[in-house]
Amino acid sequence: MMLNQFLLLAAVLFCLGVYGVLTRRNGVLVLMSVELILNAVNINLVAFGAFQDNVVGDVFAVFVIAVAAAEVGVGLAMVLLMYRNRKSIDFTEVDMLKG
Amino acid sequence: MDFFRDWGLTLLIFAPLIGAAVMMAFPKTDESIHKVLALGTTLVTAVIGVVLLIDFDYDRADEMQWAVERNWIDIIRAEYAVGIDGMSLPLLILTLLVVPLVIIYSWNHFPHPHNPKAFLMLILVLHTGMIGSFVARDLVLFFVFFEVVLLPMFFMIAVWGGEDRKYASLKFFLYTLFGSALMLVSFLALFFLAGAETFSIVGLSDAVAEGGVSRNAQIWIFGGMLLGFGIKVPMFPFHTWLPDAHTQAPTQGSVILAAVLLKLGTYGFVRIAIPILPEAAVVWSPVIGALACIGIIYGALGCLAQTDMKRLIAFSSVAHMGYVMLGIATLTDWGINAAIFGMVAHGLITGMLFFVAGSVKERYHTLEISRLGGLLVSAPRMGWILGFISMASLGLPGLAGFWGEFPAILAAYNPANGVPVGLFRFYMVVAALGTVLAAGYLLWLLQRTAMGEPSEEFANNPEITDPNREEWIAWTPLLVLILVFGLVPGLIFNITDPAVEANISDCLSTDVGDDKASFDVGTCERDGIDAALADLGVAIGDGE
Amino acid sequence: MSGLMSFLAVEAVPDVSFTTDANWFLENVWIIPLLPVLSFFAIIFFGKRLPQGGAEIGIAAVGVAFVLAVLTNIAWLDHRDNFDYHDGQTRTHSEKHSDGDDHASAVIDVDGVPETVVLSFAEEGEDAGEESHPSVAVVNEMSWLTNGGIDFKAGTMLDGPAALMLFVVTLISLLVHIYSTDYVSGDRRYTHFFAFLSLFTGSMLAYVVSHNILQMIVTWELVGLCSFALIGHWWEEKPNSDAALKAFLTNRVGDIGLLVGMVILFFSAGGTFDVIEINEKAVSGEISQTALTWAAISLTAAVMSKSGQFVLHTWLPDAMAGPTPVSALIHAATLVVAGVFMIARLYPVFWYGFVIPGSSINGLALIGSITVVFGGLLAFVQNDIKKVLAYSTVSQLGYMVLALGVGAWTAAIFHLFTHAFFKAGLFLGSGSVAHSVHSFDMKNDMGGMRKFMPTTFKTFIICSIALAGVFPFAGFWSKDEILVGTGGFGVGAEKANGEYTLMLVMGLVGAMLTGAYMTRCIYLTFFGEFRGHGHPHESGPRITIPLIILSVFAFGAGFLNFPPGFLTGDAKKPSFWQERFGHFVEPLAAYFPPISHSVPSWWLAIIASVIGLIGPAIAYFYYFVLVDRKANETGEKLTELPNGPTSSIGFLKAGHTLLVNKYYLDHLYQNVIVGFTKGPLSKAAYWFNQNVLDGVVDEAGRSAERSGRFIYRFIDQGFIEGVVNGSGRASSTGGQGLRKIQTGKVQQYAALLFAGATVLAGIFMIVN
Amino acid sequence: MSVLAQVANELTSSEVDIAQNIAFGIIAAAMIFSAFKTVTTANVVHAALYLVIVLAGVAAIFILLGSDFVGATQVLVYIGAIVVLFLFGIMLTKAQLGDDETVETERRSMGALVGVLLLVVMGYALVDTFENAELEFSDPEPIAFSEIDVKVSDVPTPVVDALPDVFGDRGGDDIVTITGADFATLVPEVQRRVPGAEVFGNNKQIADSIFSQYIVPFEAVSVLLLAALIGAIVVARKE
Repeated sequence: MMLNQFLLLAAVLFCLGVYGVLTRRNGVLVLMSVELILNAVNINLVAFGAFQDNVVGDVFAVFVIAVAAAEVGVGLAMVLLMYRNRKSIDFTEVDMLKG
Repeated sequence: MDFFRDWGLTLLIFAPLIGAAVMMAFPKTDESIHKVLALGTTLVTAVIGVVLLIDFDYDRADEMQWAVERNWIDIIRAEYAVGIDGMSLPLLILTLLVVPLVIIYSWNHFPHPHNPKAFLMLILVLHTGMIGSFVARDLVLFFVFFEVVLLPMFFMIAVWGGEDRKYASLKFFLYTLFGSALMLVSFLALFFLAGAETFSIVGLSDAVAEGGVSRNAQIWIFGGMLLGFGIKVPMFPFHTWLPDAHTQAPTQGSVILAAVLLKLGTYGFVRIAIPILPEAAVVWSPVIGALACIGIIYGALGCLAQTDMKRLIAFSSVAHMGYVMLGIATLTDWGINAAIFGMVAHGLITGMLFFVAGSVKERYHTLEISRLGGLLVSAPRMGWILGFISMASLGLPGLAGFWGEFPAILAAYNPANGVPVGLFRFYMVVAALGTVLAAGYLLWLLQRTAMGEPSEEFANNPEITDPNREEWIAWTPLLVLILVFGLVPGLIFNITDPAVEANISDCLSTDVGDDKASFDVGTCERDGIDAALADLGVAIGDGE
Repeated sequence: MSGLMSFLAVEAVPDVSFTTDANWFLENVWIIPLLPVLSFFAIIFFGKRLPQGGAEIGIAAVGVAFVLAVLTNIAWLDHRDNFDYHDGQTRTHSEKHSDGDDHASAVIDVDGVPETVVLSFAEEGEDAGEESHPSVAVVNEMSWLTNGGIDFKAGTMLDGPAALMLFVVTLISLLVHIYSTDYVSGDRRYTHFFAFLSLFTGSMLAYVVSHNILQMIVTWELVGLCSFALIGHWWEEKPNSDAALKAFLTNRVGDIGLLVGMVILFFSAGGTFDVIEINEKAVSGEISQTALTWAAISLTAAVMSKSGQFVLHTWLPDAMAGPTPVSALIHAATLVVAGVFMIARLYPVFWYGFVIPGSSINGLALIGSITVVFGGLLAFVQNDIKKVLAYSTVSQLGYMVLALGVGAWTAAIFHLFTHAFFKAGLFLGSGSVAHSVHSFDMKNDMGGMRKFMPTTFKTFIICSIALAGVFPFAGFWSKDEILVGTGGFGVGAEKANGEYTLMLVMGLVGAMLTGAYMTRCIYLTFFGEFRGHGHPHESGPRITIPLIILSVFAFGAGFLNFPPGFLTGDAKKPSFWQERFGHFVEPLAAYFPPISHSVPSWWLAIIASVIGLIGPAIAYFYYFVLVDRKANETGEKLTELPNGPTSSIGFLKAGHTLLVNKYYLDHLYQNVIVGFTKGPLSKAAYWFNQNVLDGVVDEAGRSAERSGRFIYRFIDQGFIEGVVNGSGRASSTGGQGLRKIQTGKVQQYAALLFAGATVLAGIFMIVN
Repeated sequence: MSVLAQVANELTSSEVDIAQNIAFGIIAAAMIFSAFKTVTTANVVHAALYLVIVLAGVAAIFILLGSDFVGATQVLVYIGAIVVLFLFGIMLTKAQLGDDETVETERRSMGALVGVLLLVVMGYALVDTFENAELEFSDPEPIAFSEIDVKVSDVPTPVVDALPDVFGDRGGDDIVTITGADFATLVPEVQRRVPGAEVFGNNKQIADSIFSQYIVPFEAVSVLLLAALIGAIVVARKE
């Protein structure tokens, strides 16, 4: 197998994830798109691990999964909070960062 | 001692970060804990600085001491290489001195919106960046620290600044970021073109000296660095971020900005740009000299037009850094020694001026020069301090400022081989003219703020008092050092000279001229003088 | 060319120019300046807590310094006469000059045998034994700073002029200190006054014993700083701080010349600051003529500002805003003579730079002679007694510069010496009067003071006579020596350094003016009816005793340098009691040019005395006879004739107006130069900064933002069927300036982030 | 013994390669389709379910790459926990079940542009950089072997060829004993074809790495998880 086929697959997933992050209004869907991105990264990690013939990639993939779990937990908590405060989880309405 | 030789600098760099991390653990309501922690951390670094001063081998000031080299990012050949030599020691010590003093000064003077925790943590992060920049011997490492400095400063201005802080901070940030982008491009170009597979300054210097980079490429690369460092200095015409940043920054930010941050640019020139690319330095030096001279005159004129005390001081920085740049442009021992002395002196003096301006602002709630007056009556000691530092700032001999100016002027008379002599003599006269203007704006400032009777608005105002305890503690070391360095300039010159000679003269003499440029006596020297004087178009009869 | 011939008779000079092996006092002369400097810090930090407010520290320090200075001088006399040189170390100038023939002073081989030209000066003018005992500087140095791999020293150098100045400065300063305890008692800043008085003294002392030009620059500026602080002592009033600023800034203008000149000397002497080395190289011709000329011109600019020479003198009268003791100190012994002393110190530079020997005019002499006359004229129209004295100082400094310009080095230093006493006496005397009437205005607040203040009156008269140069007071001897030294009309036999006829004429005119304006001043102050208010009375002993001491010196100081041939002996060969001053003060070493000394002329002395008396006579007639008579007739308190010549005769009136306006120089400086720089020029520069430079930056930011918005809209409208909805419009129209980019939309940020990263990555790929 | 390793036991390496490639193609196609639907579908619940397919595909890819442990973790954590969390999130925020056209912003073209640009750049970079990089799986290290009796017919040919002493002179016996000493003489590729050899994936190495070399990140991640746990509670709880 070629290394590239995995990497390209990951790239496609990544870009789809980016697309999702940029276009989705629903907070939960944005988080899902983020998961896509993280998974793309994981594929890369594992593929490179296999390519280099060591386990570092695997180890970090595991870490990323753990971090992703934490991220989803906090992210969903925030979405819930937002929902409770504004009765909506539309990200386009979140513009408190405006200068 | 061996422990410090191996770990001292690393400890120095990361101690503030550790301090900041510890501070993070405490809630922000415990202000006193944060103050003690921050002060303690900086004092620890200061103590390491003292150990360094004691352990430093002054006979070998031209060599890197306490040097450490470790692999860092192998894939791009970046190393964790740090060390101290005579050129960086004065600036490092200046940093280690100023930051604790700033924290002491802040003790009860936190600017609006208060929040000491965040404020002090930013200062500590800034501290790491500044220390790192002065000890780094690897371009990537240097760049990282150089950039680390940027963000805390941005937040300091943007959060704790004056009314127009958003504009000022953004301008500061974008301007300097633009500069560092160019700088990074230059570094990368150097790395790829030199093909030395290293980012170490010495390694690149050797690679360039061996002819790894074409002359044209060198000139372009130097141009990039000139912009990058020049913006930080700031050099005319890239200085416009400075008055805004200074005016809007809180006092502490202004002090650190003036005392240390501006030096990163000039330090970059003497540590990186010139040693690596001496040939290009010779080509660019007339341009640097011209910009420096314009800066001197222009900064002084800008000062004369100011109505705000802090803005005036900010503009005076442009003029003073002009002398530093002029010294650098000469590419001689004298000039670069003067530049380093000038950096330290400017750090002490302008830092002090900003301190005083901050305290004046706190008492008068304004810095409008026309509304001030009679400081010597209302707060005599403060007035005397202002007088003292004004004198130091205008380059009065016997105080530190003079030793940054005069040797630079002196060096301009006889720049390095390959640099146009007649042009630099013209620069010399312009720079000397600048000293008059400097006296003009500073004394004028002194007259309008300190002398005379206080205006009705502020007469008998109980708020206007002499310096309080924190201010005395923070100011005394600076004032004493201004005097001591003025009387015994050898304290700095003797340290910097061997290092400058090793770093700059050597590379210049091998690359540019046959022999050292500055001090060769003999016929050629005198012919040079005559020829140059004749160049100026004045023929003098023998009088017979 | 007979003058040239005699000039060529150069004397034997020793190879060694300095020694480090001498009397303890000569070696450790650094203690003398150090004492007042330490006293400065002591007074600043502890003065307020002491019963006398710090004055006692200052007096003690300066007193000890004075005693040390006297001892040093005694040691110097001994050193000068008895220093034993090692054998075989004498070398002649001719040897040195044989390779440096670009100087006018080059040896011309008269008889074909150079040795015959090398006639020792001692053979002609001094005891034969003098030849092996020339004045040799005592040097004591230590490392100061390293630069360019060279260790630069700081240290002291003591020779004749330095020893002399130590004595003069400490003496005058001590008297001024004592005087001030009464004069400024009860002042709001009594302690600070004494602190800066001490520092002032210390800086000047350090200046005169400076061993290198770098040290000279440092102390020169310190002297300027102290004058700034003291002139602006009463800074609450704006005119005083203005005067202080003016003094400092004018001096700074001259300092451009100082810096440039010193830099030229440094490099042309091969990278040394050492005074002796520079001088030696100038003498031996190692420094090129061009460099010397440029250095001399630059340094002359510094002298012009510091020593109040014409066109840059305007700060000096304004400096009268300071307390009177300070004026006395500035004018007699410190600030203004610093410039003169610098010429004396670096005399070879000027000597060769301006080609003084054998010429009849040069820049230095010209400036001096103009100052003599123009300064003297200005003194006539002043109503403020101190300003009269200030312009008098300008004029007298002109004499010194003139003397140096014509090669009469010894005469210049001698005049500096005598002038110090009588001018200090005059200033302190005027202060004594003003202290009693609380004003300096002669016309409105003085008159008839001789009745109230007899001691002050007497000392003032003595000092005035000395200033006017009446035989046998001090001023006579020194002024006469200067006039002889010019060699105008061929006086001074063939021993003059040149033939400076114009200078001689100007000097004579100056002598006439001096007597006249002092007569006017004395009449207005001490004679006629009292025109002021209150009840004036004689000052206390702390004021009068210094006056008496100074008037004694004003009378007797001239006797130190009787011209050779006076009363007894040959005019070409001074006997043991003649020309002692010159003998001890003038260096006779390799670092000093081979100047020659004019032979005194009886005729000139008599003519000068007569001319010098004509002026006072006219003034006497005008004031004491005409004005007095008119006053008696009308019964008014007159100070001038109501229809005097200056108001009735056209060109005199014009001249009067010109003088009252001080030749309009102040207008030029204040309104034209300073006004232009401070006003339009700086405003223009700032406008340029704000609108052009900053404008470019802001414009760059704005256009970046605009183009970003443009692209954004383009993409929006190009790719979406539909309209930009509300939030899109909000993002494109919100905010001002660069802030507009921040819409606050998280996703838009993310889009920018990714797009930016992509573009960067793409660029990196292409580059790579 | 992993499924794949068992399959691999039976096939030669080129045969394996083809099989793997086919598997990869199928999985990848499914993943890309599902991922596309995840980010485009108007139905929130559908999006979550498509995400499950993608995540499962990722797990399959991991296994294909020989990282069984990561694959297992992926299934457990992602599909088992995270997706459930998402579904909870959808329900708690009362998302519209069924199609909801408002989930998409108006910036679709911009997103598409950015995504495509990114893909082009990354794709180019990858193709340019790793054009010929091939994945070669080293054989997992056998960790234990005890004496075993095997049926000769069960033993793959390479093993028989490699152990002539054991198999050569067996005298028609159908059962032979392979000792630990015999096993140790084999090269790893052959070792793992010995029936009954306990050949594992890289689990042991992963464990070793995590608890020695990467202990600090591991601890950091555990603290992070704890922090996230507490943080999520703090953020989401009602005041």
